[in-house]
Amino acid sequence: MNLFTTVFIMVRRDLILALRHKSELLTALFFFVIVVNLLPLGVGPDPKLLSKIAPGVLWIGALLATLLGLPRLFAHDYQDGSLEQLSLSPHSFTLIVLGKIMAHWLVAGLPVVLITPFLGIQFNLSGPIIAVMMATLLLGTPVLSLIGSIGAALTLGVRGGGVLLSLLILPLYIPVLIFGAGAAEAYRSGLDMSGYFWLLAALDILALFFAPWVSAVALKVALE
Amino acid sequence: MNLFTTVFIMVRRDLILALRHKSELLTALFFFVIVVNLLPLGVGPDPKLLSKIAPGVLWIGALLATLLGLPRLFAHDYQDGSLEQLSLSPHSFTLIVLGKIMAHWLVAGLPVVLITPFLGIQFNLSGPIIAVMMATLLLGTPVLSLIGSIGAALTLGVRGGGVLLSLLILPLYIPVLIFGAGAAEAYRSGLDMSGYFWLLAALDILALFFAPWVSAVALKVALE
Amino acid sequence: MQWNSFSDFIHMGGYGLYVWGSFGICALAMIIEPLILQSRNQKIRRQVKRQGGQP
Amino acid sequence: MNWFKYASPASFYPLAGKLIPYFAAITVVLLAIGLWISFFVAPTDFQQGEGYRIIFVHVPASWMSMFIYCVMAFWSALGLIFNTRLSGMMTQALAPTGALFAFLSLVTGSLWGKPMWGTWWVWDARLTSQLILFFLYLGYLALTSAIDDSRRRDKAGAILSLVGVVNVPIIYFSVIWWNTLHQGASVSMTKAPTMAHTMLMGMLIMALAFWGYTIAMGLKRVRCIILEREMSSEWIKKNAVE
Amino acid sequence: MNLSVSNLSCQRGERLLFENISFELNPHQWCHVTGENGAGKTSLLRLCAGLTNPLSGLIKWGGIPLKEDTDRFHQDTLYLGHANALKEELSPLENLQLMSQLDGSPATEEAILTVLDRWGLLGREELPVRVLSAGQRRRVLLSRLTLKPCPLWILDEPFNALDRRAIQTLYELFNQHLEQGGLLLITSHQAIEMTDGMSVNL
Amino acid sequence: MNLSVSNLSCQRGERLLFENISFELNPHQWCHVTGENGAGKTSLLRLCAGLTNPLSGLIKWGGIPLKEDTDRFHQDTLYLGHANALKEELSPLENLQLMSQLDGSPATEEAILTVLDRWGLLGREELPVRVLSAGQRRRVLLSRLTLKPCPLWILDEPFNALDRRAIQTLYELFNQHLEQGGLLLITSHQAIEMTDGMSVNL
Ligand code: HEM
Ligand SMILES: Nc1ncnc2c1ncn2[C@@H]1O[C@H](COP(=O)(O)OP(=O)(O)OP(=O)(O)O)[C@@H](O)[C@H]1O
Ligand SMILES: Nc1ncnc2c1ncn2[C@@H]1O[C@H](COP(=O)(O)OP(=O)(O)OP(=O)(O)O)[C@@H](O)[C@H]1O
Ligand SMILES: [Mg+2]
Ligand SMILES: [Mg+2]
Repeated sequence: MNLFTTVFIMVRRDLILALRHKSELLTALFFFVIVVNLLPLGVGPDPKLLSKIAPGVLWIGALLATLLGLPRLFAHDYQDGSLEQLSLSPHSFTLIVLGKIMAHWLVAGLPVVLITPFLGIQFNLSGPIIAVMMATLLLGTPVLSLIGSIGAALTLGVRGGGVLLSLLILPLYIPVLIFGAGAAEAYRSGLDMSGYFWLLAALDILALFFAPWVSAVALKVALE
Repeated sequence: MNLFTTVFIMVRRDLILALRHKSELLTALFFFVIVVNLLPLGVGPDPKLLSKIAPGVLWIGALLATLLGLPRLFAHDYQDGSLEQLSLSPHSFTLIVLGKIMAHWLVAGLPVVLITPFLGIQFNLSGPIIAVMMATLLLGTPVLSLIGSIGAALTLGVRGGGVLLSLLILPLYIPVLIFGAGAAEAYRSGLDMSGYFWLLAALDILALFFAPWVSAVALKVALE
Repeated sequence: MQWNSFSDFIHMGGYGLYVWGSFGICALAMIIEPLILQSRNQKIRRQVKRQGGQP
Repeated sequence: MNWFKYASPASFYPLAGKLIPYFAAITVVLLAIGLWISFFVAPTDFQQGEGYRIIFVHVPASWMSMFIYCVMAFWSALGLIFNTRLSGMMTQALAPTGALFAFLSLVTGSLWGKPMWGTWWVWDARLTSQLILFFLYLGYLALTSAIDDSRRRDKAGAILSLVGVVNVPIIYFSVIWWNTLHQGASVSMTKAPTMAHTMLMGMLIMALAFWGYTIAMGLKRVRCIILEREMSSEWIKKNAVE
Repeated sequence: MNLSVSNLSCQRGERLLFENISFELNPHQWCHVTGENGAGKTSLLRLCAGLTNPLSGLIKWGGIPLKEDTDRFHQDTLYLGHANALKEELSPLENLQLMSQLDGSPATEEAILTVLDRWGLLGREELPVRVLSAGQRRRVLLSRLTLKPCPLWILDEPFNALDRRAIQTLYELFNQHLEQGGLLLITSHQAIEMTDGMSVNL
Repeated sequence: MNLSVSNLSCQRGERLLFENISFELNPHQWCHVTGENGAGKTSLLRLCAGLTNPLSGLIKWGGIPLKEDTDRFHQDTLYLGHANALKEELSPLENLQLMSQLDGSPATEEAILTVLDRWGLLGREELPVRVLSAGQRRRVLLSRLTLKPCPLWILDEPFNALDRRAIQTLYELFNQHLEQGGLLLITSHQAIEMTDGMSVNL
């Protein structure tokens, strides 16, 4: 079977499922928006303080928004027996998994990137920093989905899976968080920030090559 | 059937289910710990800044930790048909729901209250503020579970329920967050903070009387 | 030998609480872990004996 | 000598049983020497006074916690490649001890930090990455304890520890960059200026003692795991429980 | 006590499933609800169990409309549907213990073990339900028939996934139940090998 | 192409389910796997579908061990288990469209509608599967038999929840499949009304 066909079929399938109720797409986004908006309520309305911590908070929001959808990544297909059928399909299972991960990113990661400017304005961030934020999020969120899929596969069908998943995955997300939030900080301090972009890109490539494969192996184990 | 027996049976049942794997109890806790620990990685290690935003962040962490367990509150029982059977039981359904909520609090809320001192130390909070934080969390987290159960019931069986739930519930959590984080802030500014405690207690009582009943009604609708 | 007396030793130049705290918790951990393992071992052995008939 | 012979639980079980007493003995002797050096040979530090003696447990515990994670990854790789059952059991036998050392490193470090820096905790690179390592251990333990089918537990645990070990250096360096960029922390870890010869000696001996302890515990725990898993197999019924 | 159904109609979505169904079920009687796939058998049973509300018509238990005395009705009925309502992580023993408590008739461990023995599940009472086979799960569920003493049984395809011997056991329970004055409302696509039943065809 | 199973043993947890099972299935043949609840029928079928690995023994398809050419084997088999593998939110039509794509043999809308008609689901093709009855879901699943042309069918209790007419349709499909040189491995607690089958008892 053709590589792209497989990925395309899966992305399409999972998007159809996600879009069946349009609310699902919007809610992932709104979770991000609400979490970020809770912060001023918690720490007080001082604008200086807020704009100082904004990039970090936006990144943590993105992390949590990605995380929130992860348990569902394979769980539904596992419960109703579809995953078993997918593993029996003549298509490559690794590519099928890659397709699912891409669909997850399109639903959970991309909207977060696109809404960032609005939140940036709320926190009084300047235009260039917002641009930096968007660029790092665009580079970073795919890594989140990719690494996350490993955790989702490992915890599949395991009791308490959702929370267990966070425990496994959040520590692994830390480099992405640091590079992502670091780039904005570096820009603000007038330092060179290209290093952070390269690092994020490197993580992207590394994860793209290994994560789908590792997830597929873990899923096969879960299905036994 | 006796009021307390019903609640007791349900609390026991749900605790048995939650404790089946001890990891589950610990993971809800560690999610809180990790989320709170992500913050410095996002916003930088400046201790002054961190101790300033700590109370708010702890509260948001508690909010999210409660939230994370909410979709599971009724979903498992719904999927495997147990909820249907519970609604047919001769025990009062409202009390059954109350039992489930209490079990949720014991697993998700209480551990968060108990771990707070350690996180407070990490953020350089002083002893008295930590005490204030614990007291407000102790008063506030039951409200979170109670209100949350309404959302969990309303989104039951709805696709994308997990995220939709956050969307419905987080806005309702805002008063709790404001009173809770406000108390610590008031203490730090040397203001009177008993008002916040009374407000939290009032929310507690209000929620205790209405939330289980509203949830029970919503559940019956979901079951039709 | 830098200790003039036993109480000096315990006092640790004002750092007694921290030093003994550190060593104490390590000692505690390294005593408790073997004990837990021992009881786990005994439990499983009893189980084996019960279901295996003769050991 | 055929190493693969010992890859089977049935032949490893008695071997482990024989080795444990030796390692236990080595541990006790080294601990005695190490404690003697820490408290009676090592001189008082002119900067930190007696407080620095914490180093004799803190550093070995930190080392062990990092090292054990690597050993776990090694066993995991072995298990995935050769499909030996023993590897998974070894990984699971080491994890709790590794987590314990990570925890001890954190606690002794904070107990050291309070008198030295006046605070239990700072967001220093090393402290932070040690904390993350502790989280990684907890993740491993939580995952393996949540799965009750042993084959799946082995494989899932192996995958997780390998993914983790690839990430540990990434995490470590990222945390260093994070910390140097912001320059926020008012204190940074004071490297002991010129590590006195005796101090190094004491640390090394304590580290060796911890080594012995880890091996003894690992072997002991792996024996428990083998028994639990192979309870119904013939060789256990015949000779394991004399 | 009898179950009387009068002029019941049921609509799902846009589709009218059935109209003006009436029947009466008295002690010692059983009723077989038949119909094609999708005819509305499950819907009818769920109506009779009080889980959903009818479009029109009335269901009475002992002469009293269901909604007016739900407590007693819940005490008096046992409804087993397509779903097994078992907790996957608990063992059959624990599942039945918890269920019997919630049913308001707590059963002792021995009582449960006796029932499990009857269903051929002894030796599996400590395994998590998750690893049991389809038929074994169904057997655990059916154990509740013995543990909750109540007059009205509403069973939706109880024979599903069961082997010959289990079906035999089930027939024994049915006969015993009917003899003791019980009522039985049942659907099944397999023929029911009992005599003197009434039948409702949708 | 034939399926040959030799000396297969299967262990689940601590329990040895069966040992040294051997049989060979050739084109035009069908095989009925029988046994009590929990005997290991589902486990055997999952082994034959390549979903789990045996404790010992070998399964060959066309003379080649399963694990050595999974791609071709997946192309050649269709396994339908206890679970329906349907997406609740999608309609039967959409479900089958997506599945046929993943099966590597995309079907046109007309083709699918024809099949749905045969299973008596016309008029329901746009409803979400969630609202269908138990038997109707099963029918949607069984529609895949016609949509994926492949020689080896492995079916776990396909008659479950089906009414008379649907069972009849299924038999027609079986006969057609066997005539065309297909192989059929099946479990069922109901007697199978076809001739000349072999049977494996666990
Ligand atoms: C929770 C707190 C702490 C943690 C998690 C921690 C962690 C570590 C780790 C992992 C090492 C080994 C690093 C290596 O060998 O490269 C280490 C070594 C060391 N730590 Fe800590 N530490 C903590 C607190 C402290 C404090 C408060 C001090 C002293 C004021 C301190 C002083 C040292 C020293 C002197 C070394 C040896 C350095 C070397 O061998 O290069 N640590 N610590
Ligand atoms: N971890 C385990 N420990 C012990 N026994 C197990 C374990 N996992 C599965 N089993 C047993 O293995 C068997 C699985 O059987 P399987 O599902 O293949 O049965 P089946 O023949 O398909 O039964 P049915 O007719 O009910 O569908 C069951 O008897 C179950 O109790
Ligand atoms: N929202 C809806 N719109 C249209 N039809 C619906 C809707 N919800 C349910 N239905 C139809 O109602 C019927 C439900 O039937 P029910 O589950 O009671 O059938 P059943 O007789 O139990 O069938 P089976 O033998 O398959 O279990 C199905 O035919 C289904 O298609
Ligand atoms: Mg039905
Ligand atoms: Mg089966």
